[in-house]
Amino acid sequence: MAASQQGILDLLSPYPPGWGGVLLSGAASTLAISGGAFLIGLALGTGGALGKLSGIRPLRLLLELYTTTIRAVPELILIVGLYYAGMDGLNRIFAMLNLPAFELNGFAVAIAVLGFVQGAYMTEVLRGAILAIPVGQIEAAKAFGMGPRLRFRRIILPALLPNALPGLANLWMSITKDSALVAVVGYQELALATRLAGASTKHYFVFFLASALLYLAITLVSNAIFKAIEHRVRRGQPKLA
Amino acid sequence: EVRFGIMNESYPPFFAKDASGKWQGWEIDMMNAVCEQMKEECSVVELSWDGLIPALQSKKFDVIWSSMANTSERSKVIDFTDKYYNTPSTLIGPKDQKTGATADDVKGKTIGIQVSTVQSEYYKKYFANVADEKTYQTLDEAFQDLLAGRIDYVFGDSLALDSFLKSDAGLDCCAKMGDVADDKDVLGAGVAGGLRKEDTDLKTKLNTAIAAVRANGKYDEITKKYFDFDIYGAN
Amino acid sequence: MTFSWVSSYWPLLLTGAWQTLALLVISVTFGFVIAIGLAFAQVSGGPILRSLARGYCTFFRGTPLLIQLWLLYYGVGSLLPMIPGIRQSLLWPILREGFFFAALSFTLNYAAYEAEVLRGALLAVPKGELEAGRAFGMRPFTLTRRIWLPRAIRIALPTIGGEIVMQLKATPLAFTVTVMDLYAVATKVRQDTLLVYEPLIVVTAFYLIITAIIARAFRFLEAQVPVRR
Amino acid sequence: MAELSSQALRVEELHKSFGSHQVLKGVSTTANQGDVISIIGSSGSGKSTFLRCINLLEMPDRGRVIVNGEEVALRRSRQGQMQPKSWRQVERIRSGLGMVFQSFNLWAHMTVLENVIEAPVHVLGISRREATEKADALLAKVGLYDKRDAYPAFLSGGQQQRTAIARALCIDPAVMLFDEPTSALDPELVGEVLKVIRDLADEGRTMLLVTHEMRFARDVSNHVLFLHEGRVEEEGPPQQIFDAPLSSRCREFTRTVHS
Amino acid sequence: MAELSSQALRVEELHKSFGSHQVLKGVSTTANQGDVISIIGSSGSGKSTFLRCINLLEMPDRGRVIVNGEEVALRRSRQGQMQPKSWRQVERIRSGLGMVFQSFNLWAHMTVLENVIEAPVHVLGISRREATEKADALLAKVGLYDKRDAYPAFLSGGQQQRTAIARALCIDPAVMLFDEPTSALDPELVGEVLKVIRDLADEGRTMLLVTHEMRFARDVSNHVLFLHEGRVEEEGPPQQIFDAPLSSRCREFTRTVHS
Ligand SMILES: Nc1ncnc2c1ncn2[C@@H]1O[C@H](COP(=O)(O)OP(=O)(O)OP(=O)(O)O)[C@@H](O)[C@H]1O
Ligand SMILES: Nc1ncnc2c1ncn2[C@@H]1O[C@H](COP(=O)(O)OP(=O)(O)OP(=O)(O)O)[C@@H](O)[C@H]1O
Ligand SMILES: [Mg+2]
Ligand SMILES: [Mg+2]
Repeated sequence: MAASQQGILDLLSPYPPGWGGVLLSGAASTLAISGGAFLIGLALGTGGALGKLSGIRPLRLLLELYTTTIRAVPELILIVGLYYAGMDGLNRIFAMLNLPAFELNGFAVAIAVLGFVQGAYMTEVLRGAILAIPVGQIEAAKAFGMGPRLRFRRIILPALLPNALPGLANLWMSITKDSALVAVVGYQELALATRLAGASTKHYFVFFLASALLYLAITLVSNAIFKAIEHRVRRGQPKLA
Repeated sequence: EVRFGIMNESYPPFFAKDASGKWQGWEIDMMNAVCEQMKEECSVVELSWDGLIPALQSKKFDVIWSSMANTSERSKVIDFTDKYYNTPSTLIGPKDQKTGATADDVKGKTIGIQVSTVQSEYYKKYFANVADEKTYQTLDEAFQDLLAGRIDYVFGDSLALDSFLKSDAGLDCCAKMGDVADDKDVLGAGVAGGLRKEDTDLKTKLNTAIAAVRANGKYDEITKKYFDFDIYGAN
Repeated sequence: MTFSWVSSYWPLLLTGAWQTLALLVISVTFGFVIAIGLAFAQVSGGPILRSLARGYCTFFRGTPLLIQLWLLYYGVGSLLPMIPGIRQSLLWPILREGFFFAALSFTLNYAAYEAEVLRGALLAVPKGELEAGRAFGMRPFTLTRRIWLPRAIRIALPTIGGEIVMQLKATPLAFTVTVMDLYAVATKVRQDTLLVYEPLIVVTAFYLIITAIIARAFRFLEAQVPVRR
Repeated sequence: MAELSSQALRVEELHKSFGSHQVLKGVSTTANQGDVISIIGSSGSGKSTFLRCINLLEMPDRGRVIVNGEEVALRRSRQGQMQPKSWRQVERIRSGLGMVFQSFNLWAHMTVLENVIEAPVHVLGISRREATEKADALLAKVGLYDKRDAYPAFLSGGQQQRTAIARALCIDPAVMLFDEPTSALDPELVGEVLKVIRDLADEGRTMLLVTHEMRFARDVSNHVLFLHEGRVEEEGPPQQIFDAPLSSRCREFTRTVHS
Repeated sequence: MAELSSQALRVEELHKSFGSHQVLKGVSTTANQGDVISIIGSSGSGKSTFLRCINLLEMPDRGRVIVNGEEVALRRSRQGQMQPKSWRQVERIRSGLGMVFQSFNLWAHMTVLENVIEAPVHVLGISRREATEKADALLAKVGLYDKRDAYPAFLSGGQQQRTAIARALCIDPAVMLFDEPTSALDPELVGEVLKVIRDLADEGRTMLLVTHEMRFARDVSNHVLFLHEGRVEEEGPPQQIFDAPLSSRCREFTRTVHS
């Protein structure tokens, strides 16, 4: 028993040949990718939600197309398509125009694509959250001469957050797991690191458990953050039950 | 310079990444030998399996060197070098099961097979009418199900199955049921390097190098490090 | 673009599409029911119920679905045969299939995500409307069925639509437990033929249709009660 | 009623605080069948809280509530808060109390008609047909028949308030709790509501009515309660309260009616 | 104002429909500086809609709105709906119009004080210190100083309404739009609000006031508009409207005041 515990410790040691370091740096890139994609998604989603609610018909149809298609297309095909085929195509056009070929960072492309997808989901989450704000509060803001930006910052945002946070938290949770997709452009995050370690050592169980714990740690920390934000934005709300 | 594309997941003993990020294994040694022979600088690009073909086609690297078998379907899309190894296909199953690897033996049973391997083609041709297939992403998963009794056989590459049979779990439960009868059409072409169709120069260069490595004894030397038998297979 | 492979793979594609749909419908339906319980446990349950529900959501949202699936299939599932007589029982044909485990773990996972959405929506229902229900003598169950839940679901509709689409996109994981869903079929075709895009395009088309149907259905549901803007 | 008591509602020594802020410091009242009791008092004096305590939307800290001779059984929880012994009893009693909220609290996901028939159908178990007939009659009475399929968000303030009144009337309650039921209504409609209340009183129903319109209180009620600083400062028939109040605070408050 | 016009607000021929329901069928009015105009009419007659059209919360279908000599520039979109030419202009004009909503519409995530200083600080750019001082004075005036840190959900109806009034006053608007600002207030507070409105009128501010309290309308205003079926059925000084109305409909409506 002691020997096998020793074995597990060795396996998880942060220094090679232990895999702890690999897992940790995998977790770090998972966080970096997810964070980037989440922020891009937030920006796109906010714009998308406001656009959909703006009542401008062409814009609304365009965004409808965005949310339907982008959510439907598998992320893999988006990343592979954009990074390889898209860039290939561009470079060919550049070559015809006698321009130098360019090289995009695959990592950046993957983050951008994941962010783009997150944006589509967030558009719907935020649209729902805005619709749940009592319309009178927005009218009051208009009546006092607040412009759209001020209105958004001071009234709509604080009022939509309580409604949107659970959906946003869900998206964050799933992006931390979807980030595994960056492997197709050659980057290694937590999920891939786990599989590598498992395949090399055949100690699948140990590593899956270890990475589940790492994911859980990420979750617990983000849960605490989301909860703190929610507590803050729900100030002024009476208890329901 | 020649850039080799390798799948970024481990497939020991052919290629595996250790915790410090270094690649090693039979196929890596073979790659180095071939490079030495060609007197070329070599580098490794690692990608997920999904990314290999598009990356090859958009020139992120030049050769797929990742235990990819040359099948007729695949060679419609990319070109292959001459094979550099090929191993028989084997059935394994629980010890108490009757040995044998013909269609009669597997009648009414369930066979676990890794997705898109030559064995899956073989199954289609010889076993599909008599036995059920379960498809796995990796053989390790198939072994788990064999242990759990959810399938009766695992059908795969003999090397990988051997190493399972030698493990603790494998020793307890299972045994080799036998190699299947060879069929060059589905099993024969062997593992080779994948190339863009237009890179014919590189193809000749690699083929020459592979032949030379085999001829000068380097091939056997590398093989001996990992296996106690020849893996080149029949000519 | 070559699609000649479709002629030899179409039976597989069909069963794949069927499996995908079955997984989606099962997990969303049952998951939603569980989610309602979980959400109410968090919003109006006692301290024990509340922390149980919260723990459930944290675990299932916090760990990758893949790992949950593996734990169920290779962990729990491989212990099953040790129960004496189970191999002879009528359930064995179901229990030995990956589909059962995939459907089960998808349901549990979806429930956790959906519960979180519903929790937020339940809290967004104006207090006065609940009080009105109570003042008219509604039992907690009636209040929930007639006022609280319908109101909350309406608030959450756009988000729920998104969660279902996400669930659709998660079905390919079932392949890791040998379920040949549509995506798995496409993967197989890709690896067989080394065609990069074409098989995925077929999947995409299918997903697009499903997503469009979901979006349509939700737009219809949303339009049932007009909102003033 | 079995015990033939004519006491429709009795409240004894009701106390209620929010945090350290004592809102009710022992309020009692008794309403016989057919009584219309108006509750007046300045804004923030606890009128709404008083009504809400009666049907236990707010849990009183102390005191007794007896509806139709049946006392609402309360007990003190371990944390020292009051709780009903049986929620079933509370629900049963509530279904005999019609309430019109100060802020209407219409159900936003239901049309006017659906709002009105909701409680009859789903609490009292009346058939949908019957409930709809009754609701239509009530809506016609308050002048909202043509708005029956509109959602509350698209109604004017007074239309919302009338919907709330119709909703409360549709359950045929023995006791009605009105929290400023005419605040958003024009004088003509106030007159209509006055008539409705008188009719109800003649039918033997009991009403508690919070209002700021002194003239209305005087016209409609046979008993007036003046709440001040958490206590009943003065009570009596409207003639007394409005024409010859005993307490100086009450005199000051009701003076405006004559100016 | 540069052009020294004494016309603070002019509305010409305002039309507004919701779907097929024509609510306003051409309503005009002119308010000079210091005018207090009361708008009366039955529930659902379009009083709130009229106020909301003035600051373009509802887009009128037809008509002109001129605030302090500046016309709100409107154009017709391709779909045939009216739109402001410049939202900037609309926002600027709105920030000079204080509005008290019929349903208060307080911002739920802000305390009473924060509600009141929100517009002064973030729209007018007044320093937070200064705004708070002013807000405190106003809150004290409406008797809410001790509730300044409470959130709206925990206020009584009248307290919410007073917060809404303080919020509107705090931006020192040239024109005030009050939608039933006293509906939830007790008679004493109504008297207070009356005083506030008179003071404001003396300062030269202009007020449009929707109310159901005829006595209040008579006491506070120098001009009364009676809205009926989408039109101004009768208008004039309060004496005329309440004591000698020309139209029979108006007579009927205001009769209750004397009963
Ligand atoms: N957003 C809307 N959509 C459709 N109809 C509306 C909308 N807002 C108001 N109405 C209708 O327009 C009419 C006038 O409404 P408005 O709110 O102006 O009435 P009001 O005179 O203020 O009445 P009250 O005294 O009851 O507040 C009403 O019949 C109302 O139902
Ligand atoms: N949920 C609550 N939490 C804290 N304080 C509250 C709560 N509800 C009411 N209050 C306070 O209790 C007091 C009485 O409120 P209540 O609503 O009973 O007044 P009211 O007499 O109905 O006044 P109004 O005539 O303005 O409606 C007020 O000061 C109010 O701020
Ligand atoms: Mg009140
Ligand atoms: Mg109105």
